[in-house]
Amino acid sequence: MADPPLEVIANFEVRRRQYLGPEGETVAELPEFAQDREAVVALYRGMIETRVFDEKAIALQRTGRLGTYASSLGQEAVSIGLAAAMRAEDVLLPSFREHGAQLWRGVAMEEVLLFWGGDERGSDFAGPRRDFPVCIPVGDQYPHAAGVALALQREGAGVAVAVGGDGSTSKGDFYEALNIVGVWNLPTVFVINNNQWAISMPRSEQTAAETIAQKAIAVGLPCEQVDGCDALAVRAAVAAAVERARRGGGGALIECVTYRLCDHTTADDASRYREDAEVSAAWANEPIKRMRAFLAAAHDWTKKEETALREAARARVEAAATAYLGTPPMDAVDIFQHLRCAPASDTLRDMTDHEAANG
Amino acid sequence: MADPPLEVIANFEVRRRQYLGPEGETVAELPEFAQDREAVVALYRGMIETRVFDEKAIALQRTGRLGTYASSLGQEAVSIGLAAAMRAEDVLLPSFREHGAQLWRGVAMEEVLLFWGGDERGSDFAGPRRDFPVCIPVGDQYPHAAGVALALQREGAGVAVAVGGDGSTSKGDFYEALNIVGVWNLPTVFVINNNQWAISMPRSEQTAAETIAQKAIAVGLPCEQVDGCDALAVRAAVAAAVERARRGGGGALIECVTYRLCDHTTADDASRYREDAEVSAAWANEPIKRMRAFLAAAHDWTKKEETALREAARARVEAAATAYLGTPPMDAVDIFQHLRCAPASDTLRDMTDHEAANG
Amino acid sequence: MAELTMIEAIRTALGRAMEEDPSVLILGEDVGIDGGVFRATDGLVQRHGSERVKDTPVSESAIAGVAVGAAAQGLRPVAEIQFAGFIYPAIDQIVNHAGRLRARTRGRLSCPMVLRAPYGGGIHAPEHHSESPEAMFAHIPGIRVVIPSSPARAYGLLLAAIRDPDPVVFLEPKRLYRAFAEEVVDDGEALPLDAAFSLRDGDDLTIVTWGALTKETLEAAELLSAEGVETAVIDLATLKPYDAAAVIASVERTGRCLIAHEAARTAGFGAEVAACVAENAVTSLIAPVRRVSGYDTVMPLPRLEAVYMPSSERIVAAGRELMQWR
Amino acid sequence: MAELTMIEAIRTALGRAMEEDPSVLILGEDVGIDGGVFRATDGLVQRHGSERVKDTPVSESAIAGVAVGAAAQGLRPVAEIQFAGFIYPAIDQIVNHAGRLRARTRGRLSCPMVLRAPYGGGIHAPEHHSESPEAMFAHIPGIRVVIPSSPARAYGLLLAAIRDPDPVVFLEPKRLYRAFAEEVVDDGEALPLDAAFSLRDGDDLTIVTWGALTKETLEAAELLSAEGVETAVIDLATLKPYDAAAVIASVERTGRCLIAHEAARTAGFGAEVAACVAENAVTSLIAPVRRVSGYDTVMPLPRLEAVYMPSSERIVAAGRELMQWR
Ligand SMILES: Cc1ncc(C[n+]2csc(CCOP(=O)(O)OP(=O)(O)O)c2C)c(N)n1
Ligand SMILES: Cc1ncc(C[n+]2csc(CCOP(=O)(O)OP(=O)(O)O)c2C)c(N)n1
Ligand SMILES: [Mg+2]
Ligand SMILES: [Mg+2]
Repeated sequence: MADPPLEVIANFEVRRRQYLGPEGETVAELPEFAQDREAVVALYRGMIETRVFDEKAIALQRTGRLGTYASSLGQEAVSIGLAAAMRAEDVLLPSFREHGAQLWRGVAMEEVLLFWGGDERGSDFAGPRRDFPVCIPVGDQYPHAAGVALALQREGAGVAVAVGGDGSTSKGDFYEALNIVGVWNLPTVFVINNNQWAISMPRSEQTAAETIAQKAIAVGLPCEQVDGCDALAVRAAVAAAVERARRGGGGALIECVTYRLCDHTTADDASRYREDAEVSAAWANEPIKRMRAFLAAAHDWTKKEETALREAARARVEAAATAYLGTPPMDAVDIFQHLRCAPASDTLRDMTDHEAANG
Repeated sequence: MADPPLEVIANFEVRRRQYLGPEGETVAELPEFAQDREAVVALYRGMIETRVFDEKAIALQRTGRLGTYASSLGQEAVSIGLAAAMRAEDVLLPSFREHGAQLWRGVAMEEVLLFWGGDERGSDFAGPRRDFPVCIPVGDQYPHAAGVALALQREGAGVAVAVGGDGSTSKGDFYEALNIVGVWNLPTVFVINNNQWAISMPRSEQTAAETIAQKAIAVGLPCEQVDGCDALAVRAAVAAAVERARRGGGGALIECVTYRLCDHTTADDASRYREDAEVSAAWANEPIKRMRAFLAAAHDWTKKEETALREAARARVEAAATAYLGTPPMDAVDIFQHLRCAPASDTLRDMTDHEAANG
Repeated sequence: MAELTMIEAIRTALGRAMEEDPSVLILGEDVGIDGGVFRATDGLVQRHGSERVKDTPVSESAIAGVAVGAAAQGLRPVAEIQFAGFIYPAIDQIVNHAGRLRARTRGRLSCPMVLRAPYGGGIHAPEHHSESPEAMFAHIPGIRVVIPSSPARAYGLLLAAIRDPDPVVFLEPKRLYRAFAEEVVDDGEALPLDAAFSLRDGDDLTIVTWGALTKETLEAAELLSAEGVETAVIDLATLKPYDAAAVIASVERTGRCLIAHEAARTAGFGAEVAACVAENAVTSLIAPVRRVSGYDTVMPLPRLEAVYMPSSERIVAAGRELMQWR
Repeated sequence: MAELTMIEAIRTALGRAMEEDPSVLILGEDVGIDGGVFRATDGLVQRHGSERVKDTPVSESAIAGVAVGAAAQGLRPVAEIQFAGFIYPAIDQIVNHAGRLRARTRGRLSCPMVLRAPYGGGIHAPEHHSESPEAMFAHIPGIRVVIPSSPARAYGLLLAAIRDPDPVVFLEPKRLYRAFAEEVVDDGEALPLDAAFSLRDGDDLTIVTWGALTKETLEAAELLSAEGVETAVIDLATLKPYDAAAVIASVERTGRCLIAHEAARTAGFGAEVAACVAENAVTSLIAPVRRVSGYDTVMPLPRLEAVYMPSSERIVAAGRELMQWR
């Protein structure tokens, strides 16, 4: 709307962060932690473990030993980068695609498998007791994150970190939560894994906004776009936001630009709606290759170390799969546990019903 | 988040429109229609009628002859400016505070009174048959407007214009609808009457965004802030957006900055939560005084014309009130009409129940 | 000891809960300086500060969702939805999260939260301000649904709801907010969340009701009594879980069961009560079960509201009908 | 003439509706090139273009709200919610607008729209993908609720729903999508929206059910028949309005009524059917009414899903129980 020249009363910009190019080359001045070999190896290990875990999970699904599963292939840098930016006392509110972040936070691989294997015990994390379980309804985790932040703010430490996809940013709950975090100055960081697709919906049809990051402008929050295939960038961006929130600076929105190299889930067939060529091209940007190249160039990463790390990951994953497959089944009456507000009598009647029919 | 200098990848700005200052003085080059005396007098007449209507409605409410009523005192320029920018074939989706727009569109004053008097017949407009009735649930009208636009787009003409308050922009439905309008390029114009309050909630606590207009950036729509006490500015801004939408240019968001000089509704007591001084100060900006001054200065508006116009408005309003008060009551069984999907037998049983109990 | 109206009793309970438990947090639209549009939270922000009494933007879904998140991390949010007609955007968060979090995490996380909302008709309110959606909530596993019918019951039930470890939808019959006052002792005593109240004894007819309609039901019972019909009146008060035993015991004694509620009839909560009787007390029935309820129509605007709302006359007429069965 | 599965029958009905009426419009998540996650809309975008088959952003509330706006202005939107577990954000638009627009404008504007959603359990789907929320919708005035139980019924009922001048919530038992095929004649013949289907005759016991559970119910009826118990099976199919007369007539004949549904018991739609019997056929009852249903628990994840879902064994057990009454 550019008829008469109108006074400009507000100005906004969106910035982008990237340290590593697709070949691991350095394209900007690195953050300090990138000098710390152990820190970088840890990020790399996290991504490798995530990918190996993913492969195993898909294999289990294909052989009927796991339910529908959402792989994070090509998006490992988001999960690992964001989790590495958090402290133990922070709280993660994951979508269904950020297994890597859960594992980094201390959720056991068996637990993740149990959940996707259709067993509630998989959400009773032995590790991060306050972290939220996977949120299947797209976007519902965002208001929870604001509520979690309210509690953490009172306690005086801790930041809530919610993560979801590009599609999730079209939900009213995303916007309502973002707005409340803005106006209440809550320590909540929203991380968006913009993997270009929401099932069959390309990013360009999800919203006319040029970037997902700019959605923060609507609520007065700071935002940033990062190369989501660059684990250094994700970690640095989320860490800056998390630490700012911890110091009372309020929330932020970080858009991580990635690509979903896999099908939406094991129940999906992406060849119905997208070109193979697009997928092949996107492989050029994938995060693991790039980090390995960086490790080799900057930290003398050796072939031997690589082999050892991959073998260790495989061993961990196999052990977890074995533990998962060996988990004794739940008792049938378990469905009545943890339902404190059904009347005792009804629950009893239900159990009796059940036994009458089954035993 | 200003650590390392990151590349700027997107830029946005919000512009503001205003032609008339608080004393009616011209502060920018006027739009063409402002030279047309009849057009300006029409805007003025619309605002006067709205205010006189409001006063009468409140008087009726205070004397027990109308239900809870939401006055638009001080915000008449929004209602009138936006309605004047629409064509007959466009569709209005009003909130509960834009009686002026409804009246301009041809809804009868008696109908508006009937609705607020608790009679469904008030939403069966004899005039603009396709316009939506008042939307009481805050923000629910916005997705309707997108749907209306879908139908109008197919027909090849017509624009949907939805109007709501600053508070309504916090609802998920506002954002979801805005996003769909953006990505589907629908002819929908969102007009926000930012009257600084949502019942007791000041604008600054509703959202941390500096302007309401910038919320459009989240969905890639154009936006503009206008002085909502300047009917010329509202009309010009909405007309530009509506005509752009009509030409296939898609939707827009127009924020009109006003002030709610009245209580929220007749059920509210604003003195509980805001300072009298703030209200008195806001009177300096009110739209009618400013338009009268402009008319006098630019179009030789006379005292005689003023008196005649006011008297005519009062007469119209009184006649409508009389018609309203004389409207014969609905039949009790009317509650079962217009409910085509209750089974005939149930409806009959219900009616029988009713008659058994009532005589 | 004081005579309080229902709205005062609610305010008193909220105040006590905030004093006795620092994790209690109030949130909602206009709950702060305005004290809520019905003044349920009047004075609380002055006493407890805006960190504990939080005005929210107009965002019902997020109000519920924020409460879920806060409740899961140790707070006890008491959230207000301004009118029940605006509670629908919150249903997703209630069904998919509040009601499930305990079960899906095997008890690791839970949701001790209360969602309060004024509900029901009869005050000549504008469109969408008079709804009775209790049946939708009563169907949701993992939550409680509570509806008080007097100031004292509102006080005790609200305290119980706030202290309960699980989510409670607390629907307040706004027609009763200022309808009458009764003695309410602010002694912190909660009422049980699964026991019905017997408001009147009688051997001829059982009427099960809840909320504001207790008034018309008791009036109807008086009128019937004048005709020699003695009516037992049960205020269900807690709809989920509900006190089936109390309903069954009474119907076993009277042999006649009438259910009165304001919501639309089809799939209203009255159906559940009727089903309970049909399952558990059918051999005691002398007469068919009968529902007097709102019709399956849209709640009319105020002019015809009285046509929609069950009146004591309609209840009496139905009672008489049942008494024809012997 | 062809043997079609339910999902094929639905696709066929959608295709025919689009051909016969240019105002029909499909919208929802992944309904275009992907053809819907269950392929209900497969091929439609190729035939009718993306102006009539519109992929939406992930915005369930707006999907319903956009449908309301479009329906009010002459289009006939058929919107898909990807799974019933994600339908809750749409409830506000359904209750407050779709169901009310005709009544509140005295017929000036109306909402001829359909909201389709796959519902129910039994396919080992992830969390939140197996819900049965039909009772919530059946309580909403001004809308219809329809649930098909076979390919042919899905075809005829969906056509009727699309042609109906009022909003219809059309819940598709996804467990049946590919469970069996039957002959479906694509002749454009709609089925009535207020008539139950009698799936089996019998004089001893009436079982009322709908959706996927018709399968277990018919199995149970076979098993009971082997024991000498002849069961009438009624597929309710349209829950709002429902065919009370069919239920009453059958119970008057058999004297025993069992209701089977997958949703949680309390305030489920089975309660409404039980209430209908208790109100209208109580004198014919030989035995108490009995509900076999999902429990009042959260729908479990797949491992324990089978425990939750009513099985033919549970139905048989309840039937035997009722047969002990004479
Ligand atoms: C509220 C809701 N609607 C629909 C779905 C079905 N669904 C699952 S994932 C998905 C797309 C999500 O896209 P995005 O947010 O980009 O996440 P991604 O899968 O790409 O990681 C949809 C529509 C759901 N789970 N929840
Ligand atoms: C969904 C919903 N929530 C709450 C309300 C109660 N309510 C009525 S008006 C209002 C404030 C609206 O503020 P705003 O949008 O700024 O409009 P204004 O009243 O200032 O014109 C509220 C909370 C409502 N009508 N609908
Ligand atoms: Mg995505
Ligand atoms: Mg306002």
